[in-house]
Amino acid sequence: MDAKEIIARRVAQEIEPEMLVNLGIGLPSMVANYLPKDVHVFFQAENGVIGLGARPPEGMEDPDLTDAGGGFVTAVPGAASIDSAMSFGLIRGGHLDMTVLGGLQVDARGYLANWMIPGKMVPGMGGAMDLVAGAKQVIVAMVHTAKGNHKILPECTLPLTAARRVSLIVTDMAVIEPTEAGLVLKERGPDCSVDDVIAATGANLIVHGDVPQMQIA
Amino acid sequence: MDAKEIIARRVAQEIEPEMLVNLGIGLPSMVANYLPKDVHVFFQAENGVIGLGARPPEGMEDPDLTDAGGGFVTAVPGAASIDSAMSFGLIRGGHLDMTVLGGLQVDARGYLANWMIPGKMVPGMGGAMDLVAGAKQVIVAMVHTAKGNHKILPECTLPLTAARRVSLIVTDMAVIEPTEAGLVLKERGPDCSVDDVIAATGANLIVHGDVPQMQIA
Amino acid sequence: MKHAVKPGEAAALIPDGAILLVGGFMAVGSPHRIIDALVARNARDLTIVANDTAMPGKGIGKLISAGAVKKVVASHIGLNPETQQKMISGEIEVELVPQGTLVERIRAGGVGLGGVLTATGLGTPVEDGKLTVEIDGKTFLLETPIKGDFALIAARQADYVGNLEYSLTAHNFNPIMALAGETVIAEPQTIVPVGVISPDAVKTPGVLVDHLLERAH
Amino acid sequence: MKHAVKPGEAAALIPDGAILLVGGFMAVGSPHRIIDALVARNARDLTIVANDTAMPGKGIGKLISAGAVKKVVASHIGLNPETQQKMISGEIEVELVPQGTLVERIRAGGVGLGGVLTATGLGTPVEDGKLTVEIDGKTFLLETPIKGDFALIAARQADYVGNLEYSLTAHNFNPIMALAGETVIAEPQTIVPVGVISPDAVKTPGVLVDHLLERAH
Repeated sequence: MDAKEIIARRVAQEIEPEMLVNLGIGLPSMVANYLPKDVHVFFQAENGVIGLGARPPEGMEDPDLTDAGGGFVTAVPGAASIDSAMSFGLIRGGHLDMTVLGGLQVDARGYLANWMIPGKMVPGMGGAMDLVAGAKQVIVAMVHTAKGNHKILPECTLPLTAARRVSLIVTDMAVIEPTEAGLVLKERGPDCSVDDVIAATGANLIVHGDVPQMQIA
Repeated sequence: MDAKEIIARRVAQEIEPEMLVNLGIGLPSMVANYLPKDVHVFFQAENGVIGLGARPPEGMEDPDLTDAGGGFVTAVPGAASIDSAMSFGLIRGGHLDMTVLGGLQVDARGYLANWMIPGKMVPGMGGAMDLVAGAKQVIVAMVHTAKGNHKILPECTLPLTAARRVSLIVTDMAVIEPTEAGLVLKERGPDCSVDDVIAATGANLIVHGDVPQMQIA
Repeated sequence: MKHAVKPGEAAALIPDGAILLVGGFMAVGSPHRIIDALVARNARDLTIVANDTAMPGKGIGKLISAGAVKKVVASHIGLNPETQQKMISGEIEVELVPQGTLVERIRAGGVGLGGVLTATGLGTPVEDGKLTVEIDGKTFLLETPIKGDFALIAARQADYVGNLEYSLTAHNFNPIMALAGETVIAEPQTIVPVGVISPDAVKTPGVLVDHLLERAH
Repeated sequence: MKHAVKPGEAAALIPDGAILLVGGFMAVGSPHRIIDALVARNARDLTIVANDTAMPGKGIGKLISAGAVKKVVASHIGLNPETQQKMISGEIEVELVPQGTLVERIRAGGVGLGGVLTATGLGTPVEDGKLTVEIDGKTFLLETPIKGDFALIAARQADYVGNLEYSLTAHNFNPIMALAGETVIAEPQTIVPVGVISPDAVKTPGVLVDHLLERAH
């Protein structure tokens, strides 16, 4: 199982029935594939629909029905079209139960940086700042290290996405919960020891007793 | 012709084709009756419709289609249902071309008081403050004096509706335009002399040359 | 999928002392069966945020008559003499808010804004005790958000997941209040299967609605 | 009743240097024929306010490629490398705004708010140079309104008086921008007689729309 699948499968376990969930583009969008069939949730695409569905059948694509990445999608029965004011009203007003976002860095405070590398990548924040500031739960889904470099650091060196502590960090090596006291190691990845995780993490990790391994199918 | 009809007929002349107009309840609502047939405008009822129409035929009243006074109305072809946020967004955002409101007092600055008599009548401002603050043109339609007392005063003694100069005051005795320099008498009512108007007005009136008589059918 | 609740069950969810956002404009578009159930269960000390208190014997007026209300936040109470009497006698506290400001304050609460700046109310008693902010030489009042423990709203039609449609002037405050209640209870005239309401026709996404009142018998 | 204009006539209304609010999200729900006509008339020095600049050869991307744009206010430019190159070379000034803040700023411009307070952007570069306001111990950024000389919007369907309906994720910024353009030009896919669109289906009342683009041939 590759790193991304591990992460997507583990994040999927955090989703509870009847939630309204926003999945970022890229890795986070894979989470939808691993949701148990009996867990009914509505996915929001912030560009304008609640009840985002899978890719449409060939030849049935509608240019007026895409996800936030611009790809053709479907709408599930019970879907609602929303304009950008309603879409971000839901996000900023605390109506979105969970957002799953990629990360460039997360720090010991649980602050996320995921939108900009000064001098290199300035794509704009899109909806990321609103999502992190407003969603009830913010889950960061990312590989634990980037080409051997730490992504979990004492303090983010990249510009923050929001000065708000995220709810959970899920990587291929660990599940980490940022708390007032610091980053708590909740689970270790498949075939990872606690020492492996600590070595791959730039920030201090709080370890309480035995740390269980992720249970992923 | 009674005082109210004079006022309503004269205000109707201010309305131009394609305007969006809000008529207050009571006397202002009579203005719709005197609009020339060839002048097409949309009337807004701030409780939720653009394209307010006349009373419905007997037995065809819809409890979900009323005006701001709670009376049954119709909607004209091309009408739009609007919620309160859109309704007042139109009013406050400068999209309403004209509002016609009743008045308790107007003063030399052109400020209107029309929502409260302390210790006596405290109904609430409803939408009046938004209308006076936001509409492109604010026309005050009222009888010139109340039981012999001046309603046009040097300064309002009642709480203001807004600290904004209204566009025009139309009474049974005069058409008065508030300006930076003061209240300018533009027209006199049927069978009124300029001296009659001045005597019935508590604030100073600016009179330029001959003041024509209102031309109402 | 929502479960339909009976009026008595809805009323039982609402404790004495709760802050209720109640849809409607002069009893048009108000949740009448929930109101009746609140009166039947002898609710007390409610704070009612609504455009108005209708008139005695109608809509919110029934809650006023029943002595269920401690405080009213409204734009207009002029057509309900009972509300005025109880205000004068000190039984009910009344906060009068311009209608457009009221809807923007509720929307701000619902979409997570910390406040909005408006010109409405400047130079009037509405300004008392409020912060003013100057932007580019123009002065605005800072108006703060309003949220409710419950939003009690009326709708034309719901589907099984709670998507709502509204009718004509019965929209009024309902779609906005649906954003700002901690718990949202909707009273639709009809309930239809998922798919009957097109995504484009949905005015309130079902994810905002916690409980649907069963259809009227 | 509106007159339908040809794309070239629409483009001729828009002078060089104008501030344009342009609907769309990654070219979905953008006014494509108006954009093509602006490119054809060799428009220059435009300020574009939009969610994004799409990609080269699509939607707003065509204006970027054509050198028609002096400034971009957007939440995301990541999928258009030309915009990024022109930003780095100094040819185009780019103001990045969180997506939810962008739509609220445009709405504020449209509904006459002097500004809104938001938590989005706090502790990030978005905060730079902005006023912060503390309310009940919580800090918010003060974000100011955005208005356009023109709003160029796309719609699913219009009627002869300009009432608009939108489709699925092609709503996005269009209904909000329709409030905030000094002149609003709408490009509907179809135009139908008055009465075909029910008042309850209208998302943008025709009174907001100044010009309708003729239907595509």
